Amino acid sequence: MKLVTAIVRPFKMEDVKSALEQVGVQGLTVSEVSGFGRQGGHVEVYRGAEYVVNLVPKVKIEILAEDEDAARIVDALVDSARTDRIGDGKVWVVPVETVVRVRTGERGDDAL
Amino acid sequence: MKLVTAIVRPFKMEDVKSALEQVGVQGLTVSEVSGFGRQGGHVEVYRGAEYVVNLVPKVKIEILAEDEDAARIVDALVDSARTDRIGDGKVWVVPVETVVRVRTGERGDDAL
Amino acid sequence: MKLVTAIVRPFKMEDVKSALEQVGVQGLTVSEVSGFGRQGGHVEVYRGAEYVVNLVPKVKIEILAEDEDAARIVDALVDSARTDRIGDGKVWVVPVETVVRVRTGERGDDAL
Amino acid sequence: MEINSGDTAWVLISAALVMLMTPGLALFYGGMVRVKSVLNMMMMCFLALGVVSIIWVLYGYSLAFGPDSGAGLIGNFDFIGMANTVGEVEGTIPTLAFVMFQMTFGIITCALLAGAVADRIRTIAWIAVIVLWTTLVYIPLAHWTWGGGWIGNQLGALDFAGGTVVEINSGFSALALAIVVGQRIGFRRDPMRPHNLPIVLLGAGMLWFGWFGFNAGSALSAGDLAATAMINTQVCTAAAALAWIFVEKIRDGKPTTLGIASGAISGAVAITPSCGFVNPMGALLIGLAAGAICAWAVSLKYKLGYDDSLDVLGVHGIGGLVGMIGIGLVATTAVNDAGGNGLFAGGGFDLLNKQLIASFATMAYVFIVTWLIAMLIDKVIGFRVSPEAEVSGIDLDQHAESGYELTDTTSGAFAGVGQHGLSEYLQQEGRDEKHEDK
Amino acid sequence: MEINSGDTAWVLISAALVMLMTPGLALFYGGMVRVKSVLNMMMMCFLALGVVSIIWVLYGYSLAFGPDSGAGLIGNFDFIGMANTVGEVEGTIPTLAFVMFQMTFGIITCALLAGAVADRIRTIAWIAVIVLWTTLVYIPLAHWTWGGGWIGNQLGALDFAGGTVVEINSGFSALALAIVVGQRIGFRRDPMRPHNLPIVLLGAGMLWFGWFGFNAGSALSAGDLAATAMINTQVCTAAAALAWIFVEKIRDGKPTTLGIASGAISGAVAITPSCGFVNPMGALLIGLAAGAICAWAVSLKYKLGYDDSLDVLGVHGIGGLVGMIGIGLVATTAVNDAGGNGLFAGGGFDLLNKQLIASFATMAYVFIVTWLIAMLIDKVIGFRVSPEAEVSGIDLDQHAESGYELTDTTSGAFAGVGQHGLSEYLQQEGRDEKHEDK
Amino acid sequence: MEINSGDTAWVLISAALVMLMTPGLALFYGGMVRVKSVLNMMMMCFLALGVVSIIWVLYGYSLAFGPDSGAGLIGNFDFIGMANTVGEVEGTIPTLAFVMFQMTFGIITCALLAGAVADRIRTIAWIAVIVLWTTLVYIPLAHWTWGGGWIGNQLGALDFAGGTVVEINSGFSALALAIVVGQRIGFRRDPMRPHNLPIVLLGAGMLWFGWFGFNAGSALSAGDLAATAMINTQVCTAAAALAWIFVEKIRDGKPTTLGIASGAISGAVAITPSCGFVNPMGALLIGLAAGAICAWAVSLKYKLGYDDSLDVLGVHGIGGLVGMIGIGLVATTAVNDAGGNGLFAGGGFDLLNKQLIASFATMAYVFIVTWLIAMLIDKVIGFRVSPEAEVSGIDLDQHAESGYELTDTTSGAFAGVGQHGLSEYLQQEGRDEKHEDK
Ligand SMILES: Nc1ncnc2c1ncn2[C@@H]1O[C@H](COP(=O)(O)OP(=O)(O)O)[C@@H](O)[C@H]1O
Ligand SMILES: Nc1ncnc2c1ncn2[C@@H]1O[C@H](COP(=O)(O)OP(=O)(O)O)[C@@H](O)[C@H]1O
Ligand SMILES: Nc1ncnc2c1ncn2[C@@H]1O[C@H](COP(=O)(O)OP(=O)(O)O)[C@@H](O)[C@H]1O
Repeated sequence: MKLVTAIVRPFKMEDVKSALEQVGVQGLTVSEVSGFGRQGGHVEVYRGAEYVVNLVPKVKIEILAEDEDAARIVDALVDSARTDRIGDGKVWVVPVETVVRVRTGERGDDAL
Repeated sequence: MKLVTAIVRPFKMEDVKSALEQVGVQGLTVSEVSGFGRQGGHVEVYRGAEYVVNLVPKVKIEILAEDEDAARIVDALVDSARTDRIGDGKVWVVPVETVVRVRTGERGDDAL
Repeated sequence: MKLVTAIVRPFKMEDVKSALEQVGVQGLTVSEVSGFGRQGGHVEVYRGAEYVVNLVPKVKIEILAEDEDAARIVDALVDSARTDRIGDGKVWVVPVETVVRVRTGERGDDAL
Repeated sequence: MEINSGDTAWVLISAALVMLMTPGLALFYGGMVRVKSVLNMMMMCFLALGVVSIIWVLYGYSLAFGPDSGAGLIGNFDFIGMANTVGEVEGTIPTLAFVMFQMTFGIITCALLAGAVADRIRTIAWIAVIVLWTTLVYIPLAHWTWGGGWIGNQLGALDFAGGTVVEINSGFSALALAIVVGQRIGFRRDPMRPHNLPIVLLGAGMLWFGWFGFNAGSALSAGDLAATAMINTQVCTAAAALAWIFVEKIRDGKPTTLGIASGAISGAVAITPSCGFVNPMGALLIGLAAGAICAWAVSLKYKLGYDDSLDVLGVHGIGGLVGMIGIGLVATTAVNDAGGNGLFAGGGFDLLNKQLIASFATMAYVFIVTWLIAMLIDKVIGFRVSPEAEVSGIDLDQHAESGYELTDTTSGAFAGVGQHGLSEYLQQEGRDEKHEDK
Repeated sequence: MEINSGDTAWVLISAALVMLMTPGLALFYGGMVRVKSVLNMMMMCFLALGVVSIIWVLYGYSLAFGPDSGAGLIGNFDFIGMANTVGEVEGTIPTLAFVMFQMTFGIITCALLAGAVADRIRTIAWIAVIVLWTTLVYIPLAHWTWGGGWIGNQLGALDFAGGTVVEINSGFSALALAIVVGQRIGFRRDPMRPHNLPIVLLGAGMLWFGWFGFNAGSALSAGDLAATAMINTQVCTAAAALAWIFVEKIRDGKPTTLGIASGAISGAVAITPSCGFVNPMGALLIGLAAGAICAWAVSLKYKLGYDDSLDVLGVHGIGGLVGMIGIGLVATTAVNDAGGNGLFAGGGFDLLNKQLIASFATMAYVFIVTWLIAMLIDKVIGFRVSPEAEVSGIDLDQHAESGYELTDTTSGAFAGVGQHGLSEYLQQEGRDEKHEDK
Repeated sequence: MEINSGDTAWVLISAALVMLMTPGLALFYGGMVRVKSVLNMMMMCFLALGVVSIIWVLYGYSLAFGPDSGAGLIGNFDFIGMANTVGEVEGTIPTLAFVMFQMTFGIITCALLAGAVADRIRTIAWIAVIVLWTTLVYIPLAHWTWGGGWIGNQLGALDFAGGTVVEINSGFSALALAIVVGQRIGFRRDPMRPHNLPIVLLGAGMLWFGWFGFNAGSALSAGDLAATAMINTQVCTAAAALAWIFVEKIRDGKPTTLGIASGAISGAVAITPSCGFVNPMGALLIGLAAGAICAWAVSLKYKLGYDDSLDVLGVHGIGGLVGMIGIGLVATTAVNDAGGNGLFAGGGFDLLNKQLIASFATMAYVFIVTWLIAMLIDKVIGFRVSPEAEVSGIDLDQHAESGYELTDTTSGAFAGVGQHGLSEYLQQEGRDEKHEDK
């Protein structure tokens, strides 16, 4: 089992979701995060003082996947989230030892 | 060392917390996430237009644990978070190489 | 590749960020979490009823790093986030199998 | 008498101010509940605003202020549907201005009850409460005190702007309601902290502002009595705000913003019956008493186990009592010939007795009748939403809405237009357009 | 005539109330948009407040209320720059009180248009809309109906407080604007849920409150007519609020808070032209009709494809029509000698015809002229922000601000003072100090 | 003289409007601070509302408006505890109406100071500021200008509604306070962005609304002068709002909502002394100047290093100066016989000189006395909360509350009722019930 994690631009979620559905992903967990990286932040102005906010809103997607599906999911994520501009984000894969579905207690691939 | 992660229903937190305390968990980290899965979302209505919101509020719990405790923690999580209805969530375990307690610099099991 | 995760006090972020920049970290992802542990929570009062809120606001930092950099990053995190008072947080390291930069599709160390 | 334009301007703006108190209350109460039920609380207030207005012009004003139909208990049907009111004069103002002013009192009093049943009752049951309670409790009481009924005319108890009709009434009606409806799930276990204190304070500010119309407007003229009522309102409200946080500082260690807001309301409540009968120093005393006593009273519910969620009894019931009794103590005819002298002003126990009789009669009547109404509604309609709905939030269950949507990141991707009615069509359209967009 | 202090007090406070409607609208609309564009929406309202005020004293009042310059179409320049107004009297109030009162009408009407173009237009284009539209649409219309122009004087249609000038005008102008500006990205695909419903309800409460000044203030005196207008406003608003959620309950299964707020506004809109000509039962009927019809009208945009984002047409345009036609049906001279008798009051079709003519003339004029203005602005300045800016949020793009910063955890670490102007200096300073701090 | 009901209605409602400014300010300021200190800011405003009200009726009114006790510096004790005021008449209104109206000025002026010390001072120290500063600074100043003291009577400088007493006073007192209290931790390093701009704009709207009572109410009658003051207030506020964002557009590239709100306030400030002495075109000029100058003035603090956190000096101090000087330039007796002619109205330098003298005297007096008071309080009580408390949030430290609880997900599980007092009992109860629930 693998845990595929992606950090992507919020406004690409629509595309990412469609792409994931096409490679058979049926569940995932989303959270709001802030990214810091090459992509510059934005500028805000308050009473004449200008501030650079270097954190960029990003969405983190976590998907538990069977070993053999992980690669396809990574590809789907990378393809669908890409805009070719700095700040598109990262995708990474971590090995998972156990997965349990709480409702049934099923383990491993059945838990997905 | 293991990192046990659970996605559970917010309103089960009370039970989950008690169950974890009973198996000796003394610390954990909680975050708010949104889940997408078999469980349907809810419907909202605005000026006659109806929307389905497919993201369901969930709570993510992360617990660093010694290798030998992980299984018991997983069981406690699964038992206490279960409602037998779709949407109860997932629990998974990932191997961890190093853990450090910031305050003391202690590593490994001592860091918990 | 490694994923270094740290849970730290929000108000130490300034120092943590500087320390990370000094060991060459160029990107990271931040999220808001709540911690439960030895550190007590705070008390709130509403119309004479007193409540203990046991969750403490913390910041979670995730950094993808090359294998050889991970240790240095961990040290930088631990040093900079320390206040020597209970509640300073944890740092842990998890092995990562694949990392992809979405923008370019680069993998592994090039993706950072 | 002839219409006086200054008096009319004052009563009209006062009516507008009192109307604004109900949206103010919606914020005051709405901010105090948990985030998952803020809309339901505000809805209850706005429903009172809607339904009571209609009741009032249809038959409420007539029954409350129409000529007494006999025993000093209720008015008659002379003004039904606003008959015989258009173009008429009441004192120095148009009758319709008076009707409007009094209407707003009925609205806010009813809306106050919502605080006792926060987070847990079905909207349809709440509408039933509005209709039955306004008809059977509020309207008779308004008649008793101001409409020519027994409290005002026979007994001669003093109540300038609604210590009985509004405050004691809402407080003890709320108690009956809270008892019948039962506790929120998690009462005394979960914190249930206010979800938005800045809007609580805003609501308190709006109530404070509106209360000038409530109290000083009750003079029904723009002269000395209105000015006296107004400054008394300010002084008493301020004193009670400070007294409440002083108690907090002593008891809990810290003064809270919820405390200063609650204290202010308790003071405005206590000066409501008394503002036209006492001088500013009297108002100061009443305020100190009201703030301190109400700060203590709000914890009773935990001891006694009724879940008067936002303390309608503790603030309005008890505060109203303080004000009614305060008249019996510090009222003085130096301020208002039509008033009386309280115990400390050398008037003996006479006035105090009357005040107590009026207060207890009100408490008894409203508690019993509201309890009966509530039992009836619970039997016939049923008050409570399902436990799941209550836990996951009444806003979604009763209104299919949620109060805030402060993150905009993923709403597009994981939401779609629904299946219902019009929406079916929209979904179709939406999909097409979506593809065009790409 | 002489100045009457009561009438003056009433008109002054009414002007203040109507001014408050624009901040109220800023909340009502601001809460309804997504979190990323709340500030832009509020900015549009505050810009109307700023720019229209200046236009009004420079030439707006003169062209609208100056002596007719001939054909009943526009006033003259007698009052340019407030010449010949200081110290003058209009009826029983100072002329400047009248100027001020009328100014606030121009402001809110213009601000209403912002609802049609939420989330997507450049601030500079909006300022152009304010200037051109106020000059070429609002001012002539105000003259036609109230300033001695053809609708008020020749035709003799009735419009007490702005059914044509304010409501139909804003509704149909909004439609033209929405058509030219085009749909928001994601229209009919994304939910675009209101981001903060409590402030929507607060805004609705403020509008309701302000509307008493709008309608009852239009009597320009504090007497019977003002009282009648006020209670009618209350009854109609309340009835429409209930009618709207009744439709929702039937159609969608649940009454919503956005619905009760929207319904209230639709009722206040419908009673605007009629409040001085009908009795409270007439107001009740108009309210029920307005709430039900507008609840249905707001879904038209999805069918027809124009993105009148916050339903200015559905609520103000249609609600205004209901009110104008309602006069033709239920108006009665029993309430106001200067009014007329509608169809149901035995007046035949005469009044109804006039009302229809005034309404359609308004619809046609404002739609066409606003469409031309909008096309011009789109050509010369360009309405839309870039798609990226629209998606990531117009607040940042147009104002370099974001509405809320509710978490304080990391803002210090990942933000710094900028590179621009003064800031360069600050950064320098900041860095130094930062090192000192450690 | 006799009481005039129209004038009384106007002054009473004006007093209510000015009272509302303080809750409005609580939002305006509360939205501008960081989320962790919103409640403390609102608390400071509400404390001013509470404490100053009590001071005013006890001795404040007497010292400010009682017969001069000699040198034109302070009143006497004739009206102590509201003695000799009940039932009396002042001009054409009841004395208590005047007392009430003036009280609200003292409240808001004091509350303004809170902006200078945001996020960092102990509540007990703030209460000391309220008491000492009101007594030693505000009350004498009110006497000097309006209560028969030297500025109003001997010097003959013009100040219609408080350019010296309210605006210059609060601005320069704030400066002294900010200097003594010292900078917030992170000043010039962290952004400290406003946490809730919609409530800042709401607060600005409420202030704008209330300012009509402040300025036009200061006419103390409902006639021509009130109308003039009101339209001038509107025009100047609007012009300054636009001028401020124009400066922003040029300097920073974007107009901001905080800017338009701040500009509006700066305009309202500048027209405060001048509204009864200039015509609308004069008001327009003053507004343009005030908006532009204050937009520039607010950045001074970064250069000079005092942390006047929310720019009380930059907006009120400087705006007040603009208004006072503006009188010396554009005032005209065409508007008000009791006024004067400024430089541009052919009056020469005479009036301008008086205005400058009054302004500088005020600046000097209030800065010095406030500085002394602040030093005293810092020595005896101590201003600052601990650095940890400041960093983690003053709301929790001083009030044991947090502003918002917008997620309801885990509050039940990780929170429990506390150990203190009553709570011990609750916990017991709570636990039992919790087990029952399962
Ligand atoms: N080393 C890292 N570890 C964790 N997250 C990272 C790392 N580097 C970048 N990120 C995340 O990826 C996002 C995009 O990175 P950025 O450097 O801005 O652009 P790009 O990936 O296109 O080069 C960042 O906002 C951050 O959330
Ligand atoms: N493949 C997955 N990867 C990550 N999280 C998942 C995955 N599938 C489900 N989840 C999480 O688990 C929650 C429950 O899943 P769901 O399919 O609704 O019910 P159940 O687990 O009972 O079958 C989801 O809301 C989501 O947060
Ligand atoms: N076993 C654990 N698993 C995950 N996170 C933990 C664990 N223990 C502690 N934490 C996190 O670390 C934070 C600090 O822990 P705490 O026990 O309060 O202090 P310390 O680490 O200094 O002993 C907690 O608030 C929580 O976020």
